[in-house]
Amino acid sequence: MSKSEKGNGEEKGKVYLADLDTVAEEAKQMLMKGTIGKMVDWANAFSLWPVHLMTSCCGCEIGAAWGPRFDNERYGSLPWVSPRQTNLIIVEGTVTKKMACSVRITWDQMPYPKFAVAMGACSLDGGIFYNSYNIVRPWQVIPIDVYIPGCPPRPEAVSRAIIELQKLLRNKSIASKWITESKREDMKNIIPKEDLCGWRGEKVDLHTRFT
Amino acid sequence: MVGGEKKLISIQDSLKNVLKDNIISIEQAKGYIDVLVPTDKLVDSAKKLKEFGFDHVKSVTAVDYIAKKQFKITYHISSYLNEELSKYIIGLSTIINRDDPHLPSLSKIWVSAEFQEREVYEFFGIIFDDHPDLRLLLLTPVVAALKPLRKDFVVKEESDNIEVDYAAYNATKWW
Amino acid sequence: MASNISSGSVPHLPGMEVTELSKNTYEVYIGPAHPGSGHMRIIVEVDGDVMVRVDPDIGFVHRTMEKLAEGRDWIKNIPLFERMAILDACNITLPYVEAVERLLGTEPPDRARYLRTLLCEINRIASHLYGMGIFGVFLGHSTLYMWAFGDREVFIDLAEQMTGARLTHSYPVFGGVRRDIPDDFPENARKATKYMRNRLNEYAKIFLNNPNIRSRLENVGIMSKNLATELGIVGPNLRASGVRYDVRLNEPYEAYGDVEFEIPVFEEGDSLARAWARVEEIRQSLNIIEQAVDWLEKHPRENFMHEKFWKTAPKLYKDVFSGQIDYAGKYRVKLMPLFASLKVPPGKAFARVEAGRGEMVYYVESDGEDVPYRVRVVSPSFRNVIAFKYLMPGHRLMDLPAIYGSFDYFPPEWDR
Amino acid sequence: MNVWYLIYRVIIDDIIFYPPIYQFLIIPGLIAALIVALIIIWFERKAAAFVQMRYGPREIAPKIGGAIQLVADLTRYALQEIIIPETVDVLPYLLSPIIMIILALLPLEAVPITSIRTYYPIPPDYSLLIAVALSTLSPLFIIIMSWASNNKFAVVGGVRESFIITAYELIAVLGFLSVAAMTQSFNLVQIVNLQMSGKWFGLLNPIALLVVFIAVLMSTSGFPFEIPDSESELVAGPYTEYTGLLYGLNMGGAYIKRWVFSILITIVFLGGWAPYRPTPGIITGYFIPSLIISIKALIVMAIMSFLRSVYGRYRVDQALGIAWEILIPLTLVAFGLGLAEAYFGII
Repeated sequence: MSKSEKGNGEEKGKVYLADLDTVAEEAKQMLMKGTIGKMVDWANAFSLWPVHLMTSCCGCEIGAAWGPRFDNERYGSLPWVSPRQTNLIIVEGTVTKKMACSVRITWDQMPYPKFAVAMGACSLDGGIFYNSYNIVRPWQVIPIDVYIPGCPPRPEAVSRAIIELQKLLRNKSIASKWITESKREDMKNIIPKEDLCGWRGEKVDLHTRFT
Repeated sequence: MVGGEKKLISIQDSLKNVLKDNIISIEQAKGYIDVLVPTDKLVDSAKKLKEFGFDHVKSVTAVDYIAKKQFKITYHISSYLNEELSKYIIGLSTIINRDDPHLPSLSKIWVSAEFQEREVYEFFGIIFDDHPDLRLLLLTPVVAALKPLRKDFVVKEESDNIEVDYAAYNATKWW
Repeated sequence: MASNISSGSVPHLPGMEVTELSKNTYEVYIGPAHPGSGHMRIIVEVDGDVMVRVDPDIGFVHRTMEKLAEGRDWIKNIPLFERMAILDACNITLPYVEAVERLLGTEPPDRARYLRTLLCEINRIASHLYGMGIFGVFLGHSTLYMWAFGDREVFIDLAEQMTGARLTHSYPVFGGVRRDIPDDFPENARKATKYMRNRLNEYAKIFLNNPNIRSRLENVGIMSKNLATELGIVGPNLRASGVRYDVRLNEPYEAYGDVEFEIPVFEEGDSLARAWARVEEIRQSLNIIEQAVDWLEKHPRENFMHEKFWKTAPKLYKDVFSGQIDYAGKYRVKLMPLFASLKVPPGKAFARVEAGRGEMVYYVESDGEDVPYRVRVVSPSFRNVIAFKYLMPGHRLMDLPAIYGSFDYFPPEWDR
Repeated sequence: MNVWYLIYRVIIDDIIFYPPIYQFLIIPGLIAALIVALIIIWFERKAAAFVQMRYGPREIAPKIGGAIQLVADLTRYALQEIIIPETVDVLPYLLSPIIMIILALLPLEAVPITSIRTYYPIPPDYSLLIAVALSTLSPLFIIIMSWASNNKFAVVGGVRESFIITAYELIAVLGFLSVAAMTQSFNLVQIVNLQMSGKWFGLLNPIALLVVFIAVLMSTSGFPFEIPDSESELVAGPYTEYTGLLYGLNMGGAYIKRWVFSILITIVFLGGWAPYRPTPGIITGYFIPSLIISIKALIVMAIMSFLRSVYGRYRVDQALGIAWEILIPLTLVAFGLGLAEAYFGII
């Protein structure tokens, strides 16, 4: 009842029983404090499914990292096909200006809680292509949690990144934090999507979040 | 090697026979034979070379001679089906004006040149007339407008001390 | 956004222009973040279940190598070009090295030629296995993917013993190679070839002769000899269509004139033939590896670098090769100091080699400076991409992965 | 008689072991299906890993080989954000996964899992027919789901699904009915009783078993018929737009469908509770036979899952060709074989 008059003229004349948004928010806060928060962290730590998003040549080592010799499926991580069902992006090396838009859209299509790993020297600061005219740094496109240096990083390093992310999840409980907050603080350093996707010459509005 | 040299000379002779007075100059470069023809006779020469047996294009190369104000376009062609010709690579080149770069497209003659001509178009801004599908291939329109492979587009120089200005990165909108 | 950009002569972009579709068709965008595409996009117009127009939209991994090469020292361009296809690193950089060698007028010594051949073939096997693995997963056959990637590790290990790096070897340098093989290498190489021969039979059992996979691949994506020639297809895909063209055969480079091998040629030109062509090529590469290893074992260690560069070698190199220090393969590799200030005489050079996916072509132009004036790279994948446009229409949508995978795509290579 | 004992009896007899509830929710219903999904998905990943020279899921619980991997996955799905895209048709989009999962479980209400009369959920006279008929309902909601998603990949996946259900339904129904022709009865209890002597119909009529097995693979999009959600061209098929809990329901629905069919196969072809003869009493008459059926069905499902590591997937027109040109004649042969066996009194 309390917040039913949100001020928009369109919403006059509608009767609100309660503001579902605030109620849902409060319920979330309550849920996440106890064991459920811990469960979320635990489940996310052992179920880090990277989305199939190949941005550059480090993809070779990603293939090897989930291959038989290095087998990252041991940590419960399974490469999955569709962004809607995954919770991890691994940015494999250079992100070009043409690809940046796709990376961003894929990130937006994924449900919270979601994490990002940037792989390779190119994703740190351009690497060998630091003076190229067609690249962006991945940290300008999506917020990154773990960086893997190397050009290309060995598959062991990818496994290490998965373990580091698991540690972050278990010790700092970032998964449950993001569910309650529904957004990330470090998004403010990111190039806005209109700039990333502006070259497509179309009105890009893929803001599909329901909350 | 001596036999090879002889053969090269003989292929030069047969090229001269095929192209006759289309040739401005013919020169043995390292690894290929550079045949320079005038722009208006490019299509004619290409047709003759195709009949002679050169059936595909390996590379369409444009070089920007900014000092001379001209582009040199080279079609590196060779043969798959003719085993004798497949040992040679012919560079069919022509020189065009840098200010108004126009060139007849050869992708009707060699389909394998289609994508490569599109690529040259976007990197140099060279327009291929009669190209069936002249669109951008690799770049976004914003980057392609810079015509990046021309010599007057300069990237940041390489240096041993990489300076990273994060504030500048955040401040600039890249496109 | 688009309005304030002075786009000039740049009217439109694949996939972004408004095209009128006929009544019963729809467009499917496969990629770039799509499980069946990798780093590219294929815009497919589908009528019912049949593709009527296919438009490859590439360039998502264009890292501007040609431009960057114009601003870097000659030697520093080798690691740069390697990033095109790090899984096939030696083959990819070799034509650049050869072209520059032609300009310099330096011929590598025999040992270097054999070492390069050895690494090229190891890389070729690794690259074919990678392609086959990806092909397997496109058809839903995850076991082949895993097997191929597991067996690829064997050859990556060999390359690592040889050069010290898993993928980015930077092995061939102007006038020779970076270092010699360790002492136990021939033994390991023979073990690996023996193992791989057995495995290839198992691949045939589970994948190529599997009735399920055969029915997916037979008579799909048939590319006739003439079409393949017309489109300028390269590599195993060309030879699967019945064209007997291989740079190793037509213009032998390095040690390929001295070793014995066959070029497998298939007449069918369908996806299955392209898959078989790779398997047979792996067999031939195993033969070449064995021959090269035999040669290297028979001949004593000598300098693996052209005299001109060897003269400036660090003392450590010379000590090792005069027998004063045991060769362990563990010391830090240093490049010859001459490379740092190398200036290449003016001229134009063109070089081609047969890389894993096909013919790799470099055009190098020098104006006598310490950086190249122009380097033009045409990679095999770039010449294969045109096939999608002309080959796919008429097939069903589910044939797209079967054709696409059979060409052994690798977008970073064709985007450079 | 104390009160607690009465309440205990009521809970046990009238609630837990009340046949509709027991079969729908406990064994072989929802709870058993969840446990089975846990085991089967783990087995699927582990078996594939074994063939592929890997470990598979392990680090989550190293001592038991990562067997609780699915718990983590499900928990993550259940507590992930649910994205509802602006373009979807909200009501069908939300409801169809739930309805699908209920309808997928519904055939279990028609299947008697013991020969004791008091534990039939419904009168078993036409139970085979009813079970098969109910099993054809849930695929409709996959089509609704794909349509409501308003996504090209989903729609194409839905179209493929509809092609395939029309093909497999006929095969599955005819395949099951060939047994009815043998026994001249639709009564599942009678069918199982006839198999008590060890002459399982799977052995007497292997063609029918094979045909039904393949039809089940097709209907539940198992390899080599994983066509509606074939990932290499349609990202996740009809489920492309689903996130979180809803996607979990979808995946659960697919497994439950396969589970229900496995139970039907077990009862019809593999002797049901066959070596065991139920005697009156809750444990001996109801619990143990249901357990036997579940274990047999689990083995059937394990075989289905293992095919993933051997086969790729067929093209949609090839799968339909296999269905219409090979399997349907084969089904008729199976039907004829059943009639012939009944005529010569082999049963």
